Amino acid sequence: MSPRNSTELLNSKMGRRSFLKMGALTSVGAVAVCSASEPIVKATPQQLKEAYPGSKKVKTICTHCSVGCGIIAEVKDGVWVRQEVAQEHPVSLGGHCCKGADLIDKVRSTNRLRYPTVKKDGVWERIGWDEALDSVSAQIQALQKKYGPDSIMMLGSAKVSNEQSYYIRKFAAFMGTNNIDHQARI
Amino acid sequence: MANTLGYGGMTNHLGDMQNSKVILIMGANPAVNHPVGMQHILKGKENGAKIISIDPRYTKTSAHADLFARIRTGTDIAFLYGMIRYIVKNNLHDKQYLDERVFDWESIVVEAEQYTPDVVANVCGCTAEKFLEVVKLFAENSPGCLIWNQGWTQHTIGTSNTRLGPIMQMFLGNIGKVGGGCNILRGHDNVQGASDMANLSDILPGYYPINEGSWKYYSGQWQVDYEWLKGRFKTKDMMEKKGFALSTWPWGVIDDENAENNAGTPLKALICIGNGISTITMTHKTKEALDKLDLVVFIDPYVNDAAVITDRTDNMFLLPAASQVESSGSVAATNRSYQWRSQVVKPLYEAKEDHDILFEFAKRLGFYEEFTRSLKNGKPSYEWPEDATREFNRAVKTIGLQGVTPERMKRQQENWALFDPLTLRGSGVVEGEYYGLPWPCWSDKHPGTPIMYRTDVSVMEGGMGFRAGWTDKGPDGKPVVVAEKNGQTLLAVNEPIGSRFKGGHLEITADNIESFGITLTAEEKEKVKGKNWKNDNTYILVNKALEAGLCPYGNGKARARAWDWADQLPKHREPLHSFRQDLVAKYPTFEDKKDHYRTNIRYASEQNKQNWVADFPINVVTGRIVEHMGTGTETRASKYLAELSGEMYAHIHPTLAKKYGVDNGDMIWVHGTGEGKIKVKAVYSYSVAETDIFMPQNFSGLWSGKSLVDKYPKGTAPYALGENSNQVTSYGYDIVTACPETKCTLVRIEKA
Amino acid sequence: MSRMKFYCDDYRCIDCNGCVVACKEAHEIPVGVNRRRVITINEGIEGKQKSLSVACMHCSDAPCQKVCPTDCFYIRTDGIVLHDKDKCIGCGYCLYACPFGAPQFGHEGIFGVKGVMDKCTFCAGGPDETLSENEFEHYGQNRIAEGKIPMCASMCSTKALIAGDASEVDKIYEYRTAKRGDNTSLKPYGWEAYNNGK
Amino acid sequence: MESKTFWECNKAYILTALGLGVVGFVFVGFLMIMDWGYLIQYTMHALIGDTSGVLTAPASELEQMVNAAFGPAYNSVAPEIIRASNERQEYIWYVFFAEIMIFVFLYIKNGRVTPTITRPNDTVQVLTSFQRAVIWLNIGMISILVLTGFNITWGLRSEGGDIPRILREFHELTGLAWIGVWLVFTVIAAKDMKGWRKNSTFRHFLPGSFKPSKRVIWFFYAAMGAALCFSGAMIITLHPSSLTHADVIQFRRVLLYLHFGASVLIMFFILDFVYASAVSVKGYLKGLWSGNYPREYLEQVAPDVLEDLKKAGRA
Repeated sequence: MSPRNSTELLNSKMGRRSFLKMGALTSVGAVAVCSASEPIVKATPQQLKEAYPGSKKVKTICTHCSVGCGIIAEVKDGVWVRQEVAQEHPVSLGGHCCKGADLIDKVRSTNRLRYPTVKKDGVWERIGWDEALDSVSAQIQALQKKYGPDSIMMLGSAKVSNEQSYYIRKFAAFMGTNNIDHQARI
Repeated sequence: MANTLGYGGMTNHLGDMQNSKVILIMGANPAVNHPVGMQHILKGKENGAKIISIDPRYTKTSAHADLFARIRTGTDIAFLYGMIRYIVKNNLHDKQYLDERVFDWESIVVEAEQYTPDVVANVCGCTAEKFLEVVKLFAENSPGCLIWNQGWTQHTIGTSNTRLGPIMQMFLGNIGKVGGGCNILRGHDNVQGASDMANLSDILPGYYPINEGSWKYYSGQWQVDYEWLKGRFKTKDMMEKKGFALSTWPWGVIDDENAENNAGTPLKALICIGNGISTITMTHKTKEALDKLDLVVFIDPYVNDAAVITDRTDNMFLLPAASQVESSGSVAATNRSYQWRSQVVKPLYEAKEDHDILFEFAKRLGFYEEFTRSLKNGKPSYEWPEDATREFNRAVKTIGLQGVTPERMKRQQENWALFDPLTLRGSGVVEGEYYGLPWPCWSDKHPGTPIMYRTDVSVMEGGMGFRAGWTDKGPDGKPVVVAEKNGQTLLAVNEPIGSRFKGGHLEITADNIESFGITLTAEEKEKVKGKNWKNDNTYILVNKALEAGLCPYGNGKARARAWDWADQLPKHREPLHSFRQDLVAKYPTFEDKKDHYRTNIRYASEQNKQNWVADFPINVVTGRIVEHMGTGTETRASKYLAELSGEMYAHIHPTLAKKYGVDNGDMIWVHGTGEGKIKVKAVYSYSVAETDIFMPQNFSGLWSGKSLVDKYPKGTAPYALGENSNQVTSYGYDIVTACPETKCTLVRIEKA
Repeated sequence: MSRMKFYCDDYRCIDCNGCVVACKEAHEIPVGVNRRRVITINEGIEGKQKSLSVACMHCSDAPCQKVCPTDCFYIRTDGIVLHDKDKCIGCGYCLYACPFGAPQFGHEGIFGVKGVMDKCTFCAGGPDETLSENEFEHYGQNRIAEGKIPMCASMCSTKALIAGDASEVDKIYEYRTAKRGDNTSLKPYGWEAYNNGK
Repeated sequence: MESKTFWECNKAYILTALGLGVVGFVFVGFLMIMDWGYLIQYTMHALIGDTSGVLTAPASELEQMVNAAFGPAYNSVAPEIIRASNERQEYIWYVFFAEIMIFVFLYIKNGRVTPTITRPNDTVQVLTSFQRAVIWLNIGMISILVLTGFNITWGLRSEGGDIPRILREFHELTGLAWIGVWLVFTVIAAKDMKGWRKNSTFRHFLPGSFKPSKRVIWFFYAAMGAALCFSGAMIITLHPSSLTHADVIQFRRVLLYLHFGASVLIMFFILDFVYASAVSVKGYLKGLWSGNYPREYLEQVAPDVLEDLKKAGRA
């Protein structure tokens, strides 16, 4: 780009005066006159290049509403680097609302729950997975023994996959209760 | 809806709306809740469709409608009956269609008689002229598509709404038609799938009822002994009894009277997997329940906001689950399409995938081997998620998931560019398949059913009649064989083209299959002995039926009258907290219902407790906003979405606000009919009626004017916090599904 | 000569903010800076509610360029107006000159006063080396260099926002208005109509 | 005083107003493309609190959308901003030329007064340390503001970059800090005014009394300062935000224009200050620094100041 082009603009009376008289962006004719002296910078030679060479494009489905928009995630070295446009998805045709466009935030978010946590004496404490699972399981067993299997309520999710859903239902059955429900009820 | 047509899924698909000539959107706001679905509606509009929006609010969808009618919340039935009455009176109904495919539609006409335009105007609160304009526009254009959403289901009479909607459509012959249909737009990304997979207290995967036969069938599928499984339950009765629902479980904790419905015990522990429980009504009761429980476990990628709402100080576990993009599997879109969701990245931090957490629990609870036996299916190890997909392919026969194999889904995902958005039909390597193999997909050769109940295509191309599987007993009290009423048969009169058997027929069983002109070899007969299409693991019955062009579930009539329900015909009933007390006597609600999802639910006694509207003179409509989903646990944690919509508000009409001396931007207290109260910002808006306020349901993190941000574990608080509108939503549950009443709520407001 | 243009079809825009977030997430823009925004007028008034997504319009005679004291703007041959953040001093004159409110200023300078200007780049990066890390940091993705259309338009949920060569955009507009058949093509959307007071 | 006519009393004010009027007329009439009708109406609207710039209800949906999305009436103020910021680059030299001409004229007319000092050690403290601090802070800050302001105006010469950007940020921050100094100056300008207070309330700010020609400079300095402080502070406070853009952009444009205008005009009075302190009287500058002046200096140049100090018992 030429560094002093605005000086040239200022010095070219014709261009500037015509600009002043027309005010702003009104007359197409004046624009043409104006652009004769306008600095135009040629784009750098562009060739089709990859922003993330060697990345893998993973096709997946948006996790928000039930329209089921396609998502293409560009993954490089195990990191989701960019959300691409699933232009060819037959339902969404690349479209997203603000939530879908923000899907990558799931992995970028800084306020995810990072490790098992338990509230003990009014404070949150970090614990290990094994400790958490052991403790919960033991308590479940104790409750089942004392009050029967129907003392447990399970809430499944409309956000997990069918496979997980199927196993959540199966889990409830194996726990010996029909106290299982999910968001279809709202 | 399932009780009317056979299946409860959306009948058509989103792209099909481009073929419609008129689209009636009632109790739905796709521009906000399904923005990408709106794309197809708007394209339909460009193709000449008229869009009608009926809503208590002038929504973003209404802004794109050709016609908008404002009605009072919870009066859809009166409106629909009025439409039916007009349609019949003016002879606009498709009589041939009704005769061939609908059982007892005449009683609907009789019932509709009372809903004259003036009655509709009185009940719904719109003018009779407006009503007539709507019904004319809808009835005179064909095909017409009907869209609804939670605006219909979240009522005490939600199921009546969802029955009458399809019935009205059938009067116009719009079901089973390109560009027609009843399109219920689901909420979350996999509500359809989680319902198909029966994360529900009243069914088993594939909508198998929880009776002995189904449990036996599933013990077989899970490769466990039925007796062993029965032994896991307290009693056989409890095994076959509907459990608590998402909306009613807090009452199972708080009210001891419900213990007798629940095998003598109140609820003691809650295991919540990815569920924003503050979106159900009366959050302050949920809080009370959470406070009282012995053990609470939340399994979520983000901190569940219920964990900070409760005041409990002990024994509350937060287990980090992987988010959906860190997990793979299939998800069902609103149109019954199963799409493959690939894992993008490995679970972050210490998060584990949900099924892994369950497996870990199963190990510790001592049933891991039984739990994963069918997953391995004889092999030494299993491959997640494909083996689980195969497992439900095998198990879920009722809705035809046999053909939805992981291989096909992955191939479709690979080649999704080859599908036509308008018809969802594939070409090239996926030639003939429909995108997402919308169920029923009867076999791995079947292309899926993008538009249900079509009789103008053959069964192998997705054609079918209505399901001949109404209930155990016919209206005459005898088991359904070919039940009759006034000489009317329950079986359809027509059939999908290419069907070798003419006319309607019952579902395919080993006993009746040969009566439809299908012959089985002796060996095949032996294999399927005593089986029917729903539990025949050899698929012989289904495949033979398909060969003959018959739909495995039979070819019946849709039920306009559900003879086994409290309301045989859908009836308008005023909400429990009605804005029109004068109409309560004429349209009273149900009698109190005991043991409804193990809870004793008040109906009439709540409605008659007091003149609610005298003390709570404002009607509340709650709904979603486009930036947030559910409780917003995920979306409010996103900085960009929180920036766009970071504050709870109440839309209030300036005229109403004037009455209370509330200026734009003032804080107001909203008091619900329960004890809940919230402090929100009043925002002037003309979108609400002068008697209403609107509040988004997506906020949480403030509690009656107090911030809960300190109660989050360090570094996990979302960016946007707000009052939870469900603190003020009223008591009330659907008579059949126990869906909470969120849309008809009365409140009083005062300036803060 | 082709010129890149945006067009937002107000008959289709449903105020879902998809474009806004798509842009921010793609370019990792700080909170408070909105290269693109959605405006709704007459909210809730029957028959009058309209939404529109606006960003830099990439003017042929960009006033921002005229007013910039350090001359940091340049216009590519395809009409995309870009600026050089290394030159920008954040004076804000471009904001006063811009008819569309496109230039944005985050709080990033000393004591949190406003920093250098940021605006829509039509996803064409900036003067730094194409597809370099530096370019991404300053201007976000360079999708044009990759042969892709801008993020906002490609992620528009209802395809209201169209981006591309002016003649192509025009074709889509003509097609849609012809289909709608409501003579909208006779009602030009733009400053000329505005100046005529109609 | 009683014997003076109105003209004699107010000559300085009238002449200054006339001079500014002529300059203003030339600018407004021949050089500006601002829609003055709009600006006047706008100012009236702004005074009653409506700064959005929407003066008439929109006639069409399009206009309404434009108002909501982009801000109203682009063509009334913005082209002037574009013109002004361009012309400043070029024409501000002429302004300086005119100012230097005035400078030279004053010198020729008044020359340089040189008091004869015979007793250099007999000094009187005229300026307290606070007064000196204010004066020197003002000098320092104004220098910074002028330099950093020119840094923006003449950005083209520096071609931008980090240093000019930091200087620009410094301009904003210094400007905010200068508001305090300006407040003191406003008080000084109002000192000893007729009808203000019977006795000089603000005497301790600066001893002596103003001659009209002196006071008018203080006045205009304070007034232009007010315009600069107000517009500058508002421009910084009404930080550009996409959500409020349409509501404030017209206000900001007008404010920026005010800033431009005031900054050009205040230069006259700054230059007068330079003349007065550095050239007009020998030894004045030195006293500004030390605060002490020889008694003889005061006797010859500023007897009123000495008188004041005597009354206060400081001399």
